[in-house]
Amino acid sequence: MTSLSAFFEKIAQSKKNQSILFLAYVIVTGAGLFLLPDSTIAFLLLLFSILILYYLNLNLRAKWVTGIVILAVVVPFIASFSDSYQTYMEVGTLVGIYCAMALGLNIVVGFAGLLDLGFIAFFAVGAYTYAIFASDQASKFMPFGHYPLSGGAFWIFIFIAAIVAAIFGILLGVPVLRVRGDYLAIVTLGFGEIIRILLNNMDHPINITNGSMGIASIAPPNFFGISIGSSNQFYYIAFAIFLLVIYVVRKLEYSKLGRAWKAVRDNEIAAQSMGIPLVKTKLAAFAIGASFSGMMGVVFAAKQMFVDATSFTYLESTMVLVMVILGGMGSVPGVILGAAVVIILRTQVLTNISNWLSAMSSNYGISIPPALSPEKMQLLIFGILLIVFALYRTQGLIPHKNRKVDVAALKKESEQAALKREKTASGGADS
Amino acid sequence: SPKSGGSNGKTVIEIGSQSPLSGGSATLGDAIRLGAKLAIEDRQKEFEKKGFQIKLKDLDDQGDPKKGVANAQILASDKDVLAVVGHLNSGVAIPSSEVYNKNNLAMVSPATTATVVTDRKLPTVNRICARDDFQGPAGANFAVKTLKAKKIFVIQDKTAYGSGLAEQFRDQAKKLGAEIVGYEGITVGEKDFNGVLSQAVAKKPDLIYFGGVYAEGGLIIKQARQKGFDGPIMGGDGLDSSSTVQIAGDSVKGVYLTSVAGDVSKTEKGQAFAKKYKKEFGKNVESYSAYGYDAAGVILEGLMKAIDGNDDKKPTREQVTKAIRSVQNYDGVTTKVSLDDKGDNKYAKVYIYNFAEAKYPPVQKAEISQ
Amino acid sequence: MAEVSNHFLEVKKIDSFYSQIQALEGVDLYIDKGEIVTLIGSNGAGKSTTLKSISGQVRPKNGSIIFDGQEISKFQAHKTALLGIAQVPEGRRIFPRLTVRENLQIGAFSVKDKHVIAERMERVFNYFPRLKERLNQKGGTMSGGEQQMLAIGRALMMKPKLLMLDEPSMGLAPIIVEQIFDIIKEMNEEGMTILLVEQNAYQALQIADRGYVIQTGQIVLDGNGDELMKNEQVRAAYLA
Amino acid sequence: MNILEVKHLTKEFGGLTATSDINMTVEKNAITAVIGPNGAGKTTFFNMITAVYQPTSGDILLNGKSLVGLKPHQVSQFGITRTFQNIRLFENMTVLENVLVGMHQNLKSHWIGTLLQLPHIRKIEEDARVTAYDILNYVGLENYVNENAGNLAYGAQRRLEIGRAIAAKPKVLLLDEPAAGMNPKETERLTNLIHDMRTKLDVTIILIEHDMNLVMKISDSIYVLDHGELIASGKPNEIRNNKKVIEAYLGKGAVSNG
Amino acid sequence: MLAHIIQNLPQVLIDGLTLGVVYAVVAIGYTMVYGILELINFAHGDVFMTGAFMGAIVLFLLMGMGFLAALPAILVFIIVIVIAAIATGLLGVGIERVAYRPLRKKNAPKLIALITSIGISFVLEDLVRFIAELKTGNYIVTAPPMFNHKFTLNLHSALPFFNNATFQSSFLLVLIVTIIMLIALDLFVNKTKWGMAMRAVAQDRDTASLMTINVNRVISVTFFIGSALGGATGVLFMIQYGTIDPYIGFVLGIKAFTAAVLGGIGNIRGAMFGGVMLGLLEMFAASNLSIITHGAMGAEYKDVFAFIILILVLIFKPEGLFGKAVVEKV
Ligand SMILES: Nc1ncnc2c1ncn2[C@@H]1O[C@H](COP(=O)(O)OP(=O)(O)OP(=O)(O)O)[C@@H](O)[C@H]1O
Ligand SMILES: Nc1ncnc2c1ncn2[C@@H]1O[C@H](COP(=O)(O)OP(=O)(O)OP(=O)(O)O)[C@@H](O)[C@H]1O
Ligand SMILES: CC(C)C[C@H](N)C(=O)O
Ligand SMILES: [Mg+2]
Ligand SMILES: [Mg+2]
Repeated sequence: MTSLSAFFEKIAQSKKNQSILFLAYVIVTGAGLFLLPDSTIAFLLLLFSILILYYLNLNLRAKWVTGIVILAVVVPFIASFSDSYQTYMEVGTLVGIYCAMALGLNIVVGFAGLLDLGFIAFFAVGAYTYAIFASDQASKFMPFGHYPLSGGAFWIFIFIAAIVAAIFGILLGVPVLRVRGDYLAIVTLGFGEIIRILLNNMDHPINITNGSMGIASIAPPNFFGISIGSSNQFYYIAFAIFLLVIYVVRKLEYSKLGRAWKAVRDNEIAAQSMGIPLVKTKLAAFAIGASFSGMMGVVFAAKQMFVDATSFTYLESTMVLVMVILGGMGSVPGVILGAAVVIILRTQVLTNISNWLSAMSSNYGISIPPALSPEKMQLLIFGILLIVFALYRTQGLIPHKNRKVDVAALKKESEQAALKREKTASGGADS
Repeated sequence: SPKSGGSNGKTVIEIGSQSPLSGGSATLGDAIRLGAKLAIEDRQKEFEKKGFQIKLKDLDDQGDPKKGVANAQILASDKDVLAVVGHLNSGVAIPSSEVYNKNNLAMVSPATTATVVTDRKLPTVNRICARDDFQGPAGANFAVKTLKAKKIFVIQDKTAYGSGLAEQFRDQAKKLGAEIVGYEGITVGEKDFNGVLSQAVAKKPDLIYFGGVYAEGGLIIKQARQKGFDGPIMGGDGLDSSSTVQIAGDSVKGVYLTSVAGDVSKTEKGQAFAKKYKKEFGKNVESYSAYGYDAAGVILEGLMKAIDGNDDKKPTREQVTKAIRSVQNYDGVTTKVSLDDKGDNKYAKVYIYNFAEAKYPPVQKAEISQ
Repeated sequence: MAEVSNHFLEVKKIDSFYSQIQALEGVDLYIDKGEIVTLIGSNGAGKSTTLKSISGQVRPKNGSIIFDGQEISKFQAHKTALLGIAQVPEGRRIFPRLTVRENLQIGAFSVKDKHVIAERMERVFNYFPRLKERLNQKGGTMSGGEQQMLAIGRALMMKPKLLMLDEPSMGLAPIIVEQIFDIIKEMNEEGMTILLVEQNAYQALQIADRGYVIQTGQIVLDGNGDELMKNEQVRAAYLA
Repeated sequence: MNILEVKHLTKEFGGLTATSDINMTVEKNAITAVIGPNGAGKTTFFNMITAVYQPTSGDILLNGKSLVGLKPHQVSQFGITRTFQNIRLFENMTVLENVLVGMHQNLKSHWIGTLLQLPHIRKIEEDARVTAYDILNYVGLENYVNENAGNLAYGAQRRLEIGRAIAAKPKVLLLDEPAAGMNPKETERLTNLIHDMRTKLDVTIILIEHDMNLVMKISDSIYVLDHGELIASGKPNEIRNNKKVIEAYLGKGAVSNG
Repeated sequence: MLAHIIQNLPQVLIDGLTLGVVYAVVAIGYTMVYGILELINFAHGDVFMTGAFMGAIVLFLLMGMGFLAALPAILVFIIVIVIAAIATGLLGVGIERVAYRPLRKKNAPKLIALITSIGISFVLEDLVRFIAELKTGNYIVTAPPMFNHKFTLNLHSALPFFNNATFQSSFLLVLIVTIIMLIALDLFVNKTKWGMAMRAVAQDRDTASLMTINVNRVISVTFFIGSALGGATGVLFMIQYGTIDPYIGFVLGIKAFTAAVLGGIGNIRGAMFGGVMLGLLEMFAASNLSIITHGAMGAEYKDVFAFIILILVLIFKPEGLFGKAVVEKV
């Protein structure tokens, strides 16, 4: 017993051993997926390597590179042998989309402490921005231009949508700044609903959004002449934006702005008294958070080739919020994991469980009354899982931890700096 | 890895089905699924002779567009699935069919009526029922010409189906010289429609038209009656369900509806179907049971043609798509089917029913062909 | 094996934690009926944690606490309070959105008799006339010192058997500080037992029968007030 | 030279006059104490200077410029920072981060620069951490750098508040009962710290305190409030013996021991 | 235009009031739980829904046993509403035990309770749906009609600028019962010690327990009352509208929550007022928006209208209509 744990400890201490074991894990699960191409479990086990990677005691850059290689090369390559390739990549795309969105919301809720129940509105804004111009919808109200725009416009629209969503974020922020705490929650909820209802009704007097009919036949993006239409292609777009978002979030988290957000969250009055402008800081959180959603909205619209208001309900907003809180408010890896867990649960695992249950029941001739049929139990199972997660991981799946600085190094630097000051003060006489 | 090992070494071909098995219109959705199931069972032998085994892969779209799209991905990525029976709701069919089309997967819908479904001219998208620009105007004709309504108040549920239908109705009614005294939207899922109705009743219309589904429609009927409106109330196929009667109770008397589904009990063929259905599943047929059966029938017909055209080998999706689109004069239990270049059925009909009593099914008043 | 004690309150070898961090390590102390005992120690030594452990706000991991013959270390805070232990918490902790009157009333929550409540309230007003002037002001808008008076008044409303005060003089004007110590003495003379945590060690030791010195979670010294005041170590560490 | 001038400053809460017609002039680099009974209006006075409350009437001038009507963060940027009587730390941030927030207004690092990883911005951030460490060292918290501020004991939190405030490099520093919750020994250390700050940081200090030892020891001048009104002002010795002050505030034996 | 609006006003008021009092009582459930735990109890709407279904079950049971015909309707009603209220009250207490109390024990961040409440909400919706579908094959349940005697307020003859207004006897029932509940609750909270204990627990749980207050018990009682009121309102809803489904709680919950905030969350009178006001606003918008905007915007914008008013109110009075501005002492 003890020798076993000692053995593990020894492994855990050695970076080399860790890397070898990790590599072995990737190879085994990769082979597993290769041999059992339709097994969701094999797919998930392979993805699980990312989580393991996160906990490995390796150099940060190495982890990043490995992670990116696994997600961008290994997983798609192995999955491509499977019949479920597109399904896997679809799930991957959705995970990417929602991760970015959850990271955006995390800025607002986790960093700045502003409870937002209408976050999906920015996603909607992004999606409609692209949908309108990439279909012939725009020609119904725009006096100039030829629509649909070509698929090449997609790339520009990612940035346009980021900006438009940011503007909406500020529009929401301005009235909201006076209200606090849970009052804010309801205002944002109202804002989200207003946006949704407007999108669902702006087909008259001027037809801007095509109302409840939605906008169909959205042009697929075009990448140097290649038309992008399948999930494995969208996967890379979502992945790239996701990486960009992580970079931004990571950098901001420990920047001056990031500290200002957290200070405002912890104590508004003290933050102001330290020279932090409330309005600007909160608006920045809304705008930056919203812009991530906006970008992913474009990807979503292009992928679906159809948008309508039903994709942007209040329930969707709460789902994004669930990802953030479940993952661990303020914790970037936590939020990513939260988003991945929720999406994978909802799109893959629950369906699989219910398919499996139905198969069981028909194989063994157990007749389940249709009211209890497993495919209808997804929400129930999901609800129970949420409760269990929350009760057992009260701080989130990966709780937020403040970054610790290397005190010894700081001390050394501080001493050196002091020495230098002394030298300059004494005119640099000696040495 | 194709699942070639069906029973006794036959090649498996799957037909997908998507309809709401849970949610507000689960009754109708289940009817489609069961109809399709029966159709496959009925023709299984023919396919077995050629070395194929047909399986139904039935998924629940929950009446939710997102779920429909996700399921469509699942179907599309399963290489054995060669066609799909579905959807019930236009709002779900429209986005999902974008996915099918991307994957060359043919869809035959038994029940979606919105014009956009086929107006996009996607080669994979077909339906066997009538369109809302047929159903809506047919209703308007009946309302204005037969019921002599001069002032009409229109309510719709702001969904792709409800508002599309209501719009078609309104435009035709206007054309026929009726005055539209109001055109209002309600929110799906709510239970109190008194606000809209007090406006409606105050305008003293001859007829209230509702574009939407029974969950709201039933309550609108009931609440309008409570407000003292005793004129005719009319709706589309969304009201064609026993639930309308359940919800509205006695108030349902004097309600008219257009439907794209015919009453199977009218023909011998239909009666036989109803019997068999009852025996197989222990349930009475719903309005869309036979349409599920016929939609699957069209697919099987096309599939057989594709197999024949491919030297009895398993056809590709493209071949199946083409074969289905070329189906002509297929004789189903409830409707004949000839698909045109958009995927619409030339033989689709609209029926007009009236609730004289609080009982389902209502009485058929007219049957209108194109 | 029921724990027994000859003392009014006895704390036996308790260890208390804040999640992972250990704040108390085998703290041992006792108080006899009618005593004033003071607990001194520098910042972060564990004084507040000791009081919280007794009142049930922090549950000690090991050890026992016996009050009036009962083992209370596993009691929920309100149960302990019902036995007659009141605490004036560090940082005052008055209810910010209740009025001054309500704050006082809630101090006597377990008392049913309205007259008794009214009497006690009069007495509190006698000590702190400022509270009477501000009966309907929200507790949270009172000045720091006013809140401190309110917190002490609230504890007096309970008329506890054991009163624990966590830095009662903090934020009070010198003139009021004197008064607070007078009140403590008065209460004690009426039979109330008192456990006092004070930074103002000089004054605390002056009125205390006995005292304990706590350092990084451990009791390092104890003795009667005079002894401690004369102790070189104590003088060096806590009395300037 | 006068750095801060307060003219006829009045604040009313509903019917209650918390401060009434207060005048004060503070010389640059002086240590000024504001004392008075509980509820006299001292904290309210600070709140008005830092724009947490807007005065009902009166004016506040910093180097001759009026501060009335500004937002709290603007006042801070003009050079006045404070500590709070009811401790207000950023409890879920580390001790170091608390100080870094204090440095907010002096850091010239825009977030866009951060995103672009501009080298000089990284340098600014690195230097800031070293400075923050120096400040923690200065206030005696060098062993708690990575601790969450909320987990510190009361006295340590007070020192962190001071550290955070001086990180903002204020011209005028307002301390609201900095010694509350400290024992005499610690108060002595604090006294030295305040002294030291005045000379080393070239800052003007106004402090509210009930600890008369501290006040008498370090103040250049003392203002006494009672019921919102200024009842006395002057050098420590004058105040110590002022009858009114003794009666309203000090009591008999206040400054005797020590 | 104005004439039209005025004509319809009596009817709009009646309909708005009906919906409004329902909002009000459900809003109180939100406000009470919020007031004590500072937690938005997302499951509360579903507790309301469960109450409606429990009422339906009792009603069907009574009907099956033949009581419905034998007893006077009002007695049946009282039996139904009391049983349903107690059952939902207990359900509320159970939810608190399972989903919130463990979190409190672990000192979890406030927002994590949002997740458990959403989880509970899904579970309740699905469970109720199962049971309903199992029994009836369809989850939309229609209750046997009760109290549907129709009244007409003959206003037109007396005041010719008004149209006549109609309502059913159930309207009176809803109004009377909710008013009784509201008054009783107001007395309970403001006139008994429990009320003060609740507020104390809300503001500072630790310190409240130092005052001999049994915090868990106070919280349980709060959940019981809030949920029982919600359940009773569910029964009223069922009787008024006749048809219920497992999702009524979701739709109504958002509105009730909005109403609670509009009035000033944590404030019981505020919730009452907010609910009634929201009901009236909505009804007014649904019947008049297209008249006011000449058809540019119709009834479908009623929620936009309501939310805009809400946002405006909060901008000018950030603490809600009845909430008192909490001046933070610095
Ligand atoms: N909530 C908490 N979480 C984590 N650690 C804590 C918490 N509260 C106190 N501590 C730690 O426990 C130890 C004892 O703290 P305690 O508050 O009991 O000290 P104290 O003697 O009352 O000090 P002070 O004189 O400053 O009030 C300290 O090291 C402190 O950092
Ligand atoms: N927001 C407010 N609303 C109502 N009254 C207030 C408010 N803030 C302060 N007061 C009152 O104004 C008076 C002055 O309060 P202030 O906090 O300035 O006193 P202080 O001199 O700092 O007292 P202490 O020494 O006790 O901290 C007090 O009586 C207090 O109750
Ligand atoms: C069941 C019906 C309401 C479906 C409808 N015909 C539609 O297209 O959505
Ligand atoms: Mg302490
Ligand atoms: Mg003060």
